[in-house]
Amino acid sequence: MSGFEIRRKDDGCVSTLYIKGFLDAHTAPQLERSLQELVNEGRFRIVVNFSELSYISSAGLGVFMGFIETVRKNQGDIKLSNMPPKIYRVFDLLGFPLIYEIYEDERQAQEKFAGSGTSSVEDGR
Amino acid sequence: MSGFEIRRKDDGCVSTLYIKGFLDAHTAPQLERSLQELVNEGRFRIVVNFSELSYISSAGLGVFMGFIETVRKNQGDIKLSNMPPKIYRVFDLLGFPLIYEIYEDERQAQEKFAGSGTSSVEDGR
Amino acid sequence: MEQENTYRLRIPSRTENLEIIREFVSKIARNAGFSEEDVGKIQLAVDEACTNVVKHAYDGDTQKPIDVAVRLDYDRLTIVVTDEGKGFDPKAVEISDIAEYLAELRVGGLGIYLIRSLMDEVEYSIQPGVRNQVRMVKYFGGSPERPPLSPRSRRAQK
Amino acid sequence: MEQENTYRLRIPSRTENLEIIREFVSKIARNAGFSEEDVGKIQLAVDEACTNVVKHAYDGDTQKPIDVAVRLDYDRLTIVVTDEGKGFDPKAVEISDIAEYLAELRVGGLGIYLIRSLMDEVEYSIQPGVRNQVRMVKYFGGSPERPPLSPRSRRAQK
Ligand SMILES: Nc1ncnc2c1ncn2[C@@H]1O[C@H](COP(=O)(O)OP(=O)(O)O)[C@@H](O)[C@H]1O
Ligand SMILES: Nc1ncnc2c1ncn2[C@@H]1O[C@H](COP(=O)(O)OP(=O)(O)O)[C@@H](O)[C@H]1O
Repeated sequence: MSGFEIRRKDDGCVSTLYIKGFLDAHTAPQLERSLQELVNEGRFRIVVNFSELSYISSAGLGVFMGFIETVRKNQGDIKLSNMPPKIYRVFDLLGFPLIYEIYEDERQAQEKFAGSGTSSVEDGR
Repeated sequence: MSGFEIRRKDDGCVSTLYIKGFLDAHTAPQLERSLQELVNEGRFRIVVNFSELSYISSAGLGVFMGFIETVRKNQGDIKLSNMPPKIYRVFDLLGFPLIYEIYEDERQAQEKFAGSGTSSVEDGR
Repeated sequence: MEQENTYRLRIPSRTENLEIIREFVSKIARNAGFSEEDVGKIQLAVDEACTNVVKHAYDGDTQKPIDVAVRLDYDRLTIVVTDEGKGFDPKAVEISDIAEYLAELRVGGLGIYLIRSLMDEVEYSIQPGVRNQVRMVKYFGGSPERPPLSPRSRRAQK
Repeated sequence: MEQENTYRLRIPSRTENLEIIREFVSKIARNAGFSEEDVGKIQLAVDEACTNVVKHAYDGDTQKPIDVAVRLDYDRLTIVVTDEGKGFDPKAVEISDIAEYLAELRVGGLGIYLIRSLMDEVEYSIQPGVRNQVRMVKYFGGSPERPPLSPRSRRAQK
């Protein structure tokens, strides 16, 4: 299987998910679990780095829709970054740029949180 | 398409074919053309380097069978080298090691020709 | 669809098979000469249609079939996805305004909208329990009658 | 073959479609848990059977179908390749001694021998013009009754 993988990195109060491979109805539950974990731990400042994602279908897009309300209610956000053009086109087709902040680089997304947050990012990069 | 590619390198009287990708009934005619060219040019000392070959079916094996008589009648040979284990297993299953000399490295195959030949290999490596 | 230039796949309705379907369709579309961008659109549209079969047609019965037929004509690629499940009313699930729809942060309901956005022609034919079909067409070189619009411009047109 | 756990592919008999068939079969075998080595054997056996359909069944008519059905059971994978072409006599084309055969430097004739070497069970059923089938079985974890032999030892056994 071409498969799907998620790595997570916590930097102070910001968590970044690195998603890789094929995100479809078969693999979407993996992303759901990762986001659920973050929410359970009270980590609502989430960046998702798409640089290694090869494919996304609406089942994958739906996962973000499923968490955005909860996350925002808790003064957090899901910010997206490093989207390959192919992936961006799908987001754009559905008007997702109206709902989600999409950044070229994960650093920009992470810094947005640092700027707006009450607690500061600990990692000094 | 995953495709199939052939590169050719002439070193004195020895020609080496580098075959890459998927060699099946669809792509075998390409290999046939390359071998036919060599035969037409009177170049009968042939090494085939398999290092980048991902797949071979009997249609590919058949191409070598199709030229071996002509080539040997003309004091030449088709020697094979650098076979990935997966490819070697197919050759072995059919008993091809009884018919063809198979070398670990193309240099060994090329040198065999140099040793037995009337004209020497010009490239001084 | 007759046999001529038709490719058929019939497999159990499971999400793990979506990848097989995507590769099947992509390979045919690529060999037929579609650009990588169009291949991507076609495979996504077919994935969406088949995901819907898995999720909605059979109430989770993974033994039931998804049928994918791909036909190549000189000017177009036609894909028909068929299930024998419970069916639905395509009109009832249409999204008229995607921006409004998204603003409500609703989950799901995007698949059929995506299919319509990605393909040149989309047509449903529903016979519950017998044969529910979505027929999707992609023209070589794009459809002249339907230039691509972004969600924003589509919205502005109303 | 019934539908349960059965995967079907029906495509025009052209060499350019062999790749689609290989990927279809490989993916199913891999998902079912076969080792990469077994996946390789299965895809090669199926390629050989389908190559024969393209080359021999229809006298070059590329509109005619190749049918590939893959069925998963708890202990085995079964693949049936079907054509509706002219048929042949499998007994007449059997190679009894591969080393002798090769020594004659004959071209071709290796496909059916390969299929038999790669799979645990192989069975032909021929009805010319109606339905010619090769049925191939691979067991999970190898077939106990038929240990693998190299061509040399197979010869020595005689
Ligand atoms: N093949 C199908 N069988 C039964 N119902 C379907 C089928 N395809 C779509 N539907 C119905 O149409 C609705 C909208 O589908 P879609 O736009 O893909 O969004 P989602 O699947 O996320 O709900 C589904 O919720 C379902 O009720
Ligand atoms: N599906 C088929 N339809 C008709 N004839 C076939 C078929 N498969 C095999 N044959 C016959 O069996 C012979 C041996 O096949 P094979 O061992 O694959 O070698 P090759 O295809 O190189 O001749 C073929 O030459 C052909 O006459």
